[in-house]
Amino acid sequence: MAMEKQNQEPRIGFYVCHCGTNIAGMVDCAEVAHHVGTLPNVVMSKDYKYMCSDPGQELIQKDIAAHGLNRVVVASCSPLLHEHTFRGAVEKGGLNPFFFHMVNIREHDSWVHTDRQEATEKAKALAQAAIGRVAHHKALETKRVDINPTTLVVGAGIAGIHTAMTIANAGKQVVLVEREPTIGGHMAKFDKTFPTLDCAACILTPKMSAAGAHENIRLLSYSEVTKVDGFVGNYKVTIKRKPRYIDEEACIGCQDCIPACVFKTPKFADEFNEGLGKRRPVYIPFPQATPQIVAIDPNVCLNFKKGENGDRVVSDKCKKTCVEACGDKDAIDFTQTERFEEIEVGAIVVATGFQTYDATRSPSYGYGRYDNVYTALEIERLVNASGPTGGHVVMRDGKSEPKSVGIIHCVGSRDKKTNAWCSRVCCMYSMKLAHLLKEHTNAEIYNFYIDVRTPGKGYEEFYGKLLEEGVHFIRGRVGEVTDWAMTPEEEGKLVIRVEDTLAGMVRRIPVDMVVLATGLEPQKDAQDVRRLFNMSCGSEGFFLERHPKLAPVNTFSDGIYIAGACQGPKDIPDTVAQAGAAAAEVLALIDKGYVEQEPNTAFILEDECSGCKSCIPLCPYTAILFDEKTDKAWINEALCKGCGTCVGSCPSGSIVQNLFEDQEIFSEIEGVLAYD
Amino acid sequence: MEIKRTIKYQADRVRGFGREVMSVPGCEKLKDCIQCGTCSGVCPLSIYMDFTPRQVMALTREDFKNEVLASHTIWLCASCYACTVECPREIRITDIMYELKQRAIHEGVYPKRFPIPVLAQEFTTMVRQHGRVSEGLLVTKLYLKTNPIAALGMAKLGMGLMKTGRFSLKQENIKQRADLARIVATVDNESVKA
Amino acid sequence: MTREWKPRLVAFFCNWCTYTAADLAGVSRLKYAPNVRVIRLMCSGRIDPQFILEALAKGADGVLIGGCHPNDCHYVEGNYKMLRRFQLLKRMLQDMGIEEQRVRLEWISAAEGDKVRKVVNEMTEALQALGPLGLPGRFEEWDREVEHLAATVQEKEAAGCACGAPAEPRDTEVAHV
Amino acid sequence: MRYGYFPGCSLKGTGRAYEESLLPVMQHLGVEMVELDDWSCCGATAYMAVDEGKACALAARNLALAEQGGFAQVMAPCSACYLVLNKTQHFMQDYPAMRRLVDKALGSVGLKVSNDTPVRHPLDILLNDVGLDAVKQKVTRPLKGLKVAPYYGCQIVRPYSTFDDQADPVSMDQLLQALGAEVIDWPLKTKCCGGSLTGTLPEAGLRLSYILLKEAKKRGADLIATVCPLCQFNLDGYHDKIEAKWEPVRVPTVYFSQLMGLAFGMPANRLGLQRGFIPMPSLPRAEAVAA
Repeated sequence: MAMEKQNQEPRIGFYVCHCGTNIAGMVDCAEVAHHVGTLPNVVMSKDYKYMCSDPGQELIQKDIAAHGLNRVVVASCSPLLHEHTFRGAVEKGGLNPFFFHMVNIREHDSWVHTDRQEATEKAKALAQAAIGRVAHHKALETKRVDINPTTLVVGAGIAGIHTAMTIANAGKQVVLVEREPTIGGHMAKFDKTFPTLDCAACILTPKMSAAGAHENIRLLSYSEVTKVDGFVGNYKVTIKRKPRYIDEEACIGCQDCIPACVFKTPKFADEFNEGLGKRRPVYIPFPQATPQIVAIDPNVCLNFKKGENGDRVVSDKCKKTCVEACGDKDAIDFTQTERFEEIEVGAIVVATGFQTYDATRSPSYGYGRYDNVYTALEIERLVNASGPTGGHVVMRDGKSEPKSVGIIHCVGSRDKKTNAWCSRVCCMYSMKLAHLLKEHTNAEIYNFYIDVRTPGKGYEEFYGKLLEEGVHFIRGRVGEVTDWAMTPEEEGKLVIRVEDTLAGMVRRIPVDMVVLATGLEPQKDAQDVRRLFNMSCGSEGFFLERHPKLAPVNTFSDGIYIAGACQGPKDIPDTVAQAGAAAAEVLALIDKGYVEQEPNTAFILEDECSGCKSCIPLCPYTAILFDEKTDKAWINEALCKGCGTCVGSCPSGSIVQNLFEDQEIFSEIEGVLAYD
Repeated sequence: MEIKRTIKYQADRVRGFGREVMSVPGCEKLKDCIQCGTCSGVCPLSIYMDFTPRQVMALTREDFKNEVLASHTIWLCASCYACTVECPREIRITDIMYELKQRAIHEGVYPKRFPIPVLAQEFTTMVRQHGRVSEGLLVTKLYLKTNPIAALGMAKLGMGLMKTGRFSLKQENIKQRADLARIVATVDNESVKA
Repeated sequence: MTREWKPRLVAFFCNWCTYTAADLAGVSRLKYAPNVRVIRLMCSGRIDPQFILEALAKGADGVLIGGCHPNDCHYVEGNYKMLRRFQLLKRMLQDMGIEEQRVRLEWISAAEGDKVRKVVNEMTEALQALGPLGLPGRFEEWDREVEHLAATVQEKEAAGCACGAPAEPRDTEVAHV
Repeated sequence: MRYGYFPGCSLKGTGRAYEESLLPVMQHLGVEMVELDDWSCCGATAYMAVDEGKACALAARNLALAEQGGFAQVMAPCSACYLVLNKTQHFMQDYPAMRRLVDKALGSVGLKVSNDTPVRHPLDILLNDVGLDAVKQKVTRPLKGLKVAPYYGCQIVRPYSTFDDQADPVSMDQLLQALGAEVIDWPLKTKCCGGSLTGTLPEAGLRLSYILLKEAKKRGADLIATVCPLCQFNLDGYHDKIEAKWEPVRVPTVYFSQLMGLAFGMPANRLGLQRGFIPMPSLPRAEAVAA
């Protein structure tokens, strides 16, 4: 029996990896191998250039056979990277994969230390700990868990839509949740896309309506995820359906109610147009909105007017003309309230996007102080034919066209005082807006940049095109935008003061309009969303991928993936590529049909349990139960997630965690301290 | 037409100068400069400088000690801190200017008869000796040392100040001048040790 | 020992936040003191106070515990449960006369590679200033004392002394808990 | 409310009107200002340019004197003093080597500095300790109809903004409004006046003063209110030169404390208002409104 073989005296094989020079450059690998070779139970000890390579893995397999090894330790990189690889190699060599332990001497040693002797000593100590530990390892079986084939996609911008469509096209069910009344996200607000200048709506809206109509997609707009329970393959998700005061089934999207509203002229700031346009209390964000269902804004609708004591007072000014216009469709329902719905899914893709930097945080550029300082997103709406001015670029006075425009790059990007990162898209969208503004107004356009970054297909060529069009490019981060004049030509203008760093002199440039190329930053509730889905955020606040290169759409929680700008600033092509990648990961998971769970669960030694029950309230998964007949506690393995909290606090020491048994950890402690 | 050759050879540098400056408290972040020009853009005096503040950062980092210490730029800095506050890399440019001024004075390379370094030195001498600055006396000394003719032009201002009771040639003194001298001597002593 | 004494720091890091942060420190090539030896656990909630005592008893000069920030625990609230135990342990260590700075608990998220560097360096410096804890040596000393006392008691008993209880071995009692 | 008062050299010289107005105004509000015994010059911007270590040690001597005198807080009305004392504290906190140097230097004369005595500006104290309501209560002659351009200058908000916004400070705006004045909004309120360059290098420094005066005038200001003796001097003292070079921009520049005194009903000559070159033309108007 395998079990017997493995319970024999430990025969440990040890391997230390050079990782090229990544480890060997700072750790004397031969010396580590030599030292470990002298330890008890070690039958062979080797150093090798790349243990994770095929020959490296084969080496382990051959040695298991040749030397009768029953335990293997590899000292190389982080177990989070290659533990899986080496367990596989050990298994192929005929051993239970859990007779393996990995020592991290790269991320935790060679990369973070500068003294070769110290780093080598540390590697020896860590290896010695693993040798002590692995002797206590036991054969374990992994548990298979079935995967629910339905997927939840959170956020329906271009990333979420593309992910949902890809999964749905493969014949799998998707629930697509969007918190706004319409899907489409930021992309729906853009006029054109760079560098091809094709119209954003023309390429996005067909995708939006296809997603809305897809037989495998259940679209929940104006909804938010409020709770996530469970684990990979079996998540239980609670979704809040916010009241839009419209029966979604009954509304046919005729929009007859909108002009019927008692507000004869639209008077409330229109979010979709960045507040440049106005809407009524009953509205549809934009003509191609998906779903084609109106919404009623209770903050401004007279029907929801609150009295001084907070009670609803139905104003007699509201004639319910919208209800009248709706007629026997009877879709308007002022009594709607928040509803909660629970769904079950196997995988989740988070595609919650970004928000743009708040330009008032950079007061020297005068946004909010001077009328004609705009954000880039406002200009997107201003040049858009379906925007608030029908595509006429006029300034806030409503009539004059700008004759000169200054576009300031890197507002809220590359600035340690606000956001330190490069937002990746601003150079390109600034050039796009420069082109569009020139096309619409023939104004003199000045771009103020720190560096022009055009790393994309056709991007550098687009820069060339702009130069040919006569757009000015001035290398210098603008010092300030003010409205005081030094010369007659500056009277009544906004004056940009900047060092033209290439000319090596300070310039004052008067313009009619200033556009701030605001950067991309995490959504303001990113931290809440992160907690909801048990993800991590990088220091800048974007969601953290499992590995920056090899697992860019995975998170540290299995079954939860990220796509698009919630992971970091990116343009549309990259967002779509990442959305496709996330969909592929989900499909791979669903298609396999099951996941293997790490067998690091806990169990109770019945004989030793004193029945004190102190472990029971500690378990966040209610996996510990109490058997009244035997007066002992027991653990439901299916519910246990393997944190070990109960183990650490059992007064009688009668709970054991697989892979983290007390004896294993004590040996590790002894090991790290034994070496001198 | 007079032409001037401006090429710089590696030998024109004073190797290690940049590193030295960057090791001084407050000057470390010069390493992070991305040459965006915000400092020059917000500097109210950059328009009078021979090198813009941004160029001073570049020259310092690249070891062009002679060029930097001889430049007018460091003496034109009025310590308004606009650059320090606006710099996207959080470089304390004003403090770097102070450091460069100190070095220029130490090496005696500042422009002669240029009133600003003279003022700085007269000021410190007065503080060291008396503990307080007597503005009238200080300004008078300054003009006599740098530009006696301009002093005549300032006479009207001086008269006005005297009339409004704001001008005096009396030297203010603190009581514990000996303490002051000992503090200064201790700092000197420590600097020599370092 | 011929070599110069250097502080020995044992760290228990949770898999999801602090261990990952230490990986990030590596990937970012941050440099910190080599005195730390990390032991990985799935959750800081797994940390049994015995682990900390064992580490000190086996020759560590200090112990560092790293877990997820409050509300960020991968297992909902293992870090809180650790915190509760940790408070009790601190009191006990105080009674044993072990300096407070020798055992430290830090919340370090997966993104805070630099915090790993900072905390390890700070702790190494603090331990350097405190000097060796030297519990293993002290144990030997205490063992000798107890043996000596036992021998005395035996002698006295043999001599027919009726006083019964031996002289109070004050320190030893606590130290062997 | 008791503060160790660090006047600085200017408030005893060219800026004496600042002290002459601040002392009675603060006293009227129940704020006790006790001049530090035997204080020495803060070093201003000049000393930093010559020797950082000495500059810090000399500035720290004053902090030590404050501690010795048992003051929990120091009030430094001059912008340069306020900055230098704050900067010294920051340097000592951020750089252990500087801290050691200062400790050693002060130790040589038996002084010690714990570096935890806040150095505060009168505006900060007026807004956050006294409170605008208390100020309003004392106003007997509101400055109705007086258009004031608040001018903060550089060093009280930069580089350390401890009590107000760095780019758009509002504390003096609020104070002036509490006095009943009309506040002019202008983008130059934290721009440099030229500092010591106005004296040493007039071709550069003077232009900055000119721009400030010109813009204040253009926006209809009756006067400029300032917090800094050097700014006041620059904006007040060089009108003949500015006129010779550019154009007349005769806007008077006074200390905020002088305006407070006026609003509190104190006579102008007790507030040092006779010391300015450009007289305050609008004062009768303010009185007329009050009457």
